[in-house]
Amino acid sequence: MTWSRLSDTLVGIPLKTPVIIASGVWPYDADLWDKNNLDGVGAICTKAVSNKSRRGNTGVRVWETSCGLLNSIGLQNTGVHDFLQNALPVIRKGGMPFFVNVVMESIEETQETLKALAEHDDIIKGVELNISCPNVDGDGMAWGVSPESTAQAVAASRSVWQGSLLVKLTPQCHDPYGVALAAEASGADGLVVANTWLGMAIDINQCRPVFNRTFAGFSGPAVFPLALRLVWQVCEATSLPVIGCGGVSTWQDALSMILAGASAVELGTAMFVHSDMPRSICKGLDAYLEGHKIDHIRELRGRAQARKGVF
Amino acid sequence: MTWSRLSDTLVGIPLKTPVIIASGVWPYDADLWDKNNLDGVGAICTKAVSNKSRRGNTGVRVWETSCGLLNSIGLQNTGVHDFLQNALPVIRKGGMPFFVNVVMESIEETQETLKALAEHDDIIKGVELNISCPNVDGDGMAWGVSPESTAQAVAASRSVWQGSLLVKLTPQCHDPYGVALAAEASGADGLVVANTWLGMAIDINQCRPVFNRTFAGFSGPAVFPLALRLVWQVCEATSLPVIGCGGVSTWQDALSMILAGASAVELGTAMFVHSDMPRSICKGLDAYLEGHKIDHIRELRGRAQARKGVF
Amino acid sequence: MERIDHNGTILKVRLISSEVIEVVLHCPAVALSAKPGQFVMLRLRGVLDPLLGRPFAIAATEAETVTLLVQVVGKFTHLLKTLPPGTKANLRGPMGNGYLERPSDKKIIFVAGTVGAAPLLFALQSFPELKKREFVLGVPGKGWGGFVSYVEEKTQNIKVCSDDGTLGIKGNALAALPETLGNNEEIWACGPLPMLKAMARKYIEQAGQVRVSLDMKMACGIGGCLGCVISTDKGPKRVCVDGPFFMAKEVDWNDME
Amino acid sequence: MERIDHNGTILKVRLISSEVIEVVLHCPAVALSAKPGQFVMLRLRGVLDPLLGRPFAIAATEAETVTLLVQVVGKFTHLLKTLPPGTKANLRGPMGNGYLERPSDKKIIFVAGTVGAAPLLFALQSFPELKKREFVLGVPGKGWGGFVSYVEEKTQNIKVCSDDGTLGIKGNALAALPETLGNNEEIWACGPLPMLKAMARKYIEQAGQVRVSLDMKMACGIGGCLGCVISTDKGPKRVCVDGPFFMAKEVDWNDME
Ligand SMILES: Cc1cc2nc3c(=O)[nH]c(=O)nc-3n(C[C@H](O)[C@H](O)[C@H](O)COP(=O)(O)OP(=O)(O)OC[C@H]3O[C@@H](n4cnc5c(N)ncnc54)[C@H](O)[C@@H]3O)c2cc1C
Ligand SMILES: Cc1cc2nc3c(=O)[nH]c(=O)nc-3n(C[C@H](O)[C@H](O)[C@H](O)COP(=O)(O)OP(=O)(O)OC[C@H]3O[C@@H](n4cnc5c(N)ncnc54)[C@H](O)[C@@H]3O)c2cc1C
Ligand SMILES: Cc1cc2nc3c(=O)[nH]c(=O)nc-3n(C[C@H](O)[C@H](O)[C@H](O)COP(=O)(O)O)c2cc1C
Ligand SMILES: Cc1cc2nc3c(=O)[nH]c(=O)nc-3n(C[C@H](O)[C@H](O)[C@H](O)COP(=O)(O)O)c2cc1C
Ligand code: FES
Ligand code: FES
Repeated sequence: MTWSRLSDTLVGIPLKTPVIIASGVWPYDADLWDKNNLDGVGAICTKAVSNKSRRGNTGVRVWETSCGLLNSIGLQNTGVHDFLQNALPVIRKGGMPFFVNVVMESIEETQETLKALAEHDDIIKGVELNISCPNVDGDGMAWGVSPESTAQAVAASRSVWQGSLLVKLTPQCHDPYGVALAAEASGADGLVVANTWLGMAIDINQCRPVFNRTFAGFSGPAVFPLALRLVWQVCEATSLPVIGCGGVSTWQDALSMILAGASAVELGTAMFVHSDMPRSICKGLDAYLEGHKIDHIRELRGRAQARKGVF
Repeated sequence: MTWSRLSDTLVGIPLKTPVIIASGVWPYDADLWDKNNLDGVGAICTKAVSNKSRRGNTGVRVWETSCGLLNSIGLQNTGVHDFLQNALPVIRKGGMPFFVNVVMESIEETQETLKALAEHDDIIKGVELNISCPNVDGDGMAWGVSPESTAQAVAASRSVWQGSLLVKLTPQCHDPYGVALAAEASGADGLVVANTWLGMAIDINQCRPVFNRTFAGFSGPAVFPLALRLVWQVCEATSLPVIGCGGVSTWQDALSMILAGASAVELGTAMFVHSDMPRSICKGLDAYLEGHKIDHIRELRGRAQARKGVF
Repeated sequence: MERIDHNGTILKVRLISSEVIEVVLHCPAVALSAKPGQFVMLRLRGVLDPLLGRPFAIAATEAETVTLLVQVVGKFTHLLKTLPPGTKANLRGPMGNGYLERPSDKKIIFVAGTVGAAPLLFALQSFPELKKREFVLGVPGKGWGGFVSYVEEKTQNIKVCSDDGTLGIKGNALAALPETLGNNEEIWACGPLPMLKAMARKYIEQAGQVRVSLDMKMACGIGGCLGCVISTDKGPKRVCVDGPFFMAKEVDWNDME
Repeated sequence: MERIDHNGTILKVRLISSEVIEVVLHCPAVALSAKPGQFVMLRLRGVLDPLLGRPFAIAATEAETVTLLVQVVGKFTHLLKTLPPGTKANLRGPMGNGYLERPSDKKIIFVAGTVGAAPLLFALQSFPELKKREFVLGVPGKGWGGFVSYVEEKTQNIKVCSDDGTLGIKGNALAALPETLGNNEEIWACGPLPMLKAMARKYIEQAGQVRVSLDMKMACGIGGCLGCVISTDKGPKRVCVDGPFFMAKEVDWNDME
């Protein structure tokens, strides 16, 4: 379908729909990147790419909770050079708009990764910088927890990457307003709000945490009300385009994100529930626009903010 | 039933089971407080009690999400004097152990409330201090967000209330370790971890937030992995008894909380799902103990911490 | 607890109009004690999504069964429509103290907005000796033909109004009501809030003769959560335990959005 | 997407042992293309709890139906046990490239730990010309009598072992296996990890003749989440797309907890 009411340009990249597949959920199979098979999908974020290959975490990696999913994959990937050699050709052939999800490691490593990607900037138009990772040179906290380290990470990336730059925030920040402003001031073109929430599970038979690293990233429909609140807060702070991410799994969720101020949404866990979720969401959005005689989804962006209550 | 493997003393109060009904979910009907009808329930927390009566919030007050519930009741209650006159006799007659949930208002108001309760300390043995409410004399943030204001609230309450004092934390604190230590140092006998999480919902037909106050408190099974993580963190910080609260709705959830270090659990939203939830949970816990030949639930407390991984 | 939650089983889910299903459940505990005007909170067992029971008026009972008339509007009701017989359910209830009591020799004018007919049909079933009565049913239009036939089958002699005039009189249910009520007349009404509000306005002088069932979001159904509170002349009231039927006179209509 | 998710309907749920159900689903898309060793991720439609599909080996197919053998262990399987025919489901699959291929003229020794029999029964159904074979089934004990009969009915001539000796030979499935494998023999095994590990140890010299199906927690089933990754001699592999059957030789058993 053409989805004319839904197509728009996001951080300079034209997207057929505002529904993006989030990082870490979509494999590099040729047929899964073929744009002819992806009706409803606006773009895809790749699995995390780091400078060198990473083995990921040992032990249990995924655990379902009520309407939610805990994961502790640990950024397993084969590194940027293998990505360029093996994944990029598949991606390119598929013809979908995409963002390369880049792990914020040390500043040098990240810059190396981005420089390697920049050599292919005829194909790679956008990067999604994942700042939920620990700043090992600093205090070991995630880059995205404070405005200061966020600014540092984004500025360092911006200096070597000229293409579109999405910055993916962590919900474990204490000051979403400050972090959003810091990312904006340091050169982000858009913000993804947000990565996973900090949760855990316990194995009642072994009497120990399910995950070897104790805590794990929490996603899925369960977190939607939290993610929507965070999107609302960030949209109050910034005028950058915001991509809502966290628990979106119905068209009503996607619309709520847009009414809160988002320009698009990412779907992670929902892709595990049903692979046709993007199309169902687009259908629902389109029918809503048609029913309310609204020409384009962009007219709804942030509309709920205009009538907001007082906290 | 007698639940001999589950009964224990919590902050000086003997409880038949470690399953407590959380504040704000149980009405004052005589039959619902009659201990003969409450097999499996260890104690009940009352609805919030403030100094003067409060009307609560206008507009929509409850909204269901995937496995979760948003609420914006606004502490509606008839004030401490009406509580003492009308609710207390019903509670007393029922014969259940209970905690009076006290709203942390201004220091003076809170102290007045506690003094009024203290006049009935032959009946009222325990108070649960809810520090998720805004400190209107301070910066308007919730008392529980920082260690400093937590210390202030707890110390002020402790000075006028000699009975058992539970302090109910807010998950919106940035430093759970610091807050827990502050409450401990200021005289708390136990910590309830925690109150609701900050979420929101949007009414897609009216294009506005569902709640007049925009944000609302998020509870139910959806939040369990977050609450368990917070309980784990607090139990690492403090040696006070901790009551796990947030999304508990199966015996496996309750056991996970206990393995993480909790001495008991509170059930809020789960009581809306099924009124026999406390008994089902006790049955599950008891069968687990029997199956593993463990004499008393207290032997499992914190057992998962002992084998914890590295974050 | 026995007085609150009961096991039930879906026996039948039948489409009676494009948007309305009749649901018959096996649940003796509720069937035996239900009074007209009362409702149940219906939930599936074994899943936590949908999480909480949804309130539905009891539309009829037989020895061991309870019948509901459900409009398909959202998450739970869409799911309910697809469920086969044998599906396990939890029924919380019967709930509500503001039920409909056997009227002495009054004439009752029943006013139903779409599925608001449910509790009124139960009242008719429960008070068969009720001779003096009228029944007005408002629906949006033709799509509701199957529902109109259903109600007609249960209780002869109904006046039908439709917003677009494609069924019965054109206009909302109020169009079919007298200007003023006789001294010995009462209205029992259930339907969407705008209809009830309009009616309260129309009979403002006689609001002590008008009973309305209010539809508020509910989480617990037992008076615990204070989610369903309305303002009345006697202070805040919980629709789940103090209602769902209230005298129009009691209700602070300005406070109902 | 068509190759991933398919609508299905539960046709039958039948208890065959105290803890095992046979589930028959209508799902032509899966039934037509399934190969032995492949599996589906089964989920209910209309609810988000349970959230994700659960992996189950395909135990049999007919023209339009798929049969699963499900041990009732947790949240989803307890729910599944109570579902009536007509319940709507989503089947993701058939999944897995490490399926079982038609053996040339080898003798196959099937080794099943409880419901691990499922994919092996499907292999027997799919390769009816398979003459040289043995089938060893290990179960905990008497409670599994119904399941043993079920397997016996599908494939004559099975050797049964039980941990407590109450059914067949006392001991686990390994007790019934030869010390070494003949050159023309292969083992196809599916069961709990300890059984597979023990077998890999027993035939460490002949691990190139042993195929095992691995059971890892899965979120996506399509190779996207990297939740089901194991270590092999060729680096990390995803059980969902590279398995679920692997040569025992490939697997890094020390890394499997
Ligand atoms: C006492 C009482 C008796 C009742 N009796 C009956 C009865 O007999 N028959 C009957 O059919 N109904 C009855 N109702 C109403 C019934 O309870 C609701 O229709 C039902 O709860 C809907 O559940 P759901 O999960 O299908 O809809 P939900 O998904 O809960 O949605 C409820 C409504 O909100 C809308 N909605 C959902 N999400 C959003 C959003 N993000 N923004 C804006 N709108 C949204 C839906 O479209 C729908 O109209 C009664 C209610 C009460 C209080
Ligand atoms: C490729 C593949 C094929 C399979 N084929 C089959 C098959 O044919 N038949 C079959 O029966 N199974 C099969 N399985 C296993 C099956 O997928 C699982 O049994 C199923 O997912 C269980 O789902 P559940 O929701 O019932 O259990 P869950 O609730 O997900 O629990 C799973 C297990 O963990 C335990 N558990 C749950 N919570 C906790 C906790 N907090 N602490 C400790 N333990 C906990 C449960 O008791 C249970 O044993 C297969 C698995 C794979 C990977
Ligand atoms: C299995 C899994 C792997 C993920 N891997 C990544 C990753 O590599 N990089 C990243 O930025 N986010 C990763 N995420 C986070 C998702 O992209 C998304 O931000 C998060 O899951 C919240 O969205 P959801 O609720 O729609 O899943 C991963 C999530 C899951 C569930
Ligand atoms: C409707 C509702 C009302 C509540 N009222 C109060 C209250 O008055 N005081 C309080 O401390 N917590 C209140 N809470 C919070 C609960 O006591 C509990 O901390 C929270 O809901 C998390 O637990 P749960 O997930 O088991 O519901 C309320 C929760 C709900 C859902
Ligand atoms: S629904 Fe909870 S008080 Fe009425
Ligand atoms: S289950 Fe997701 S990669 Fe295998």
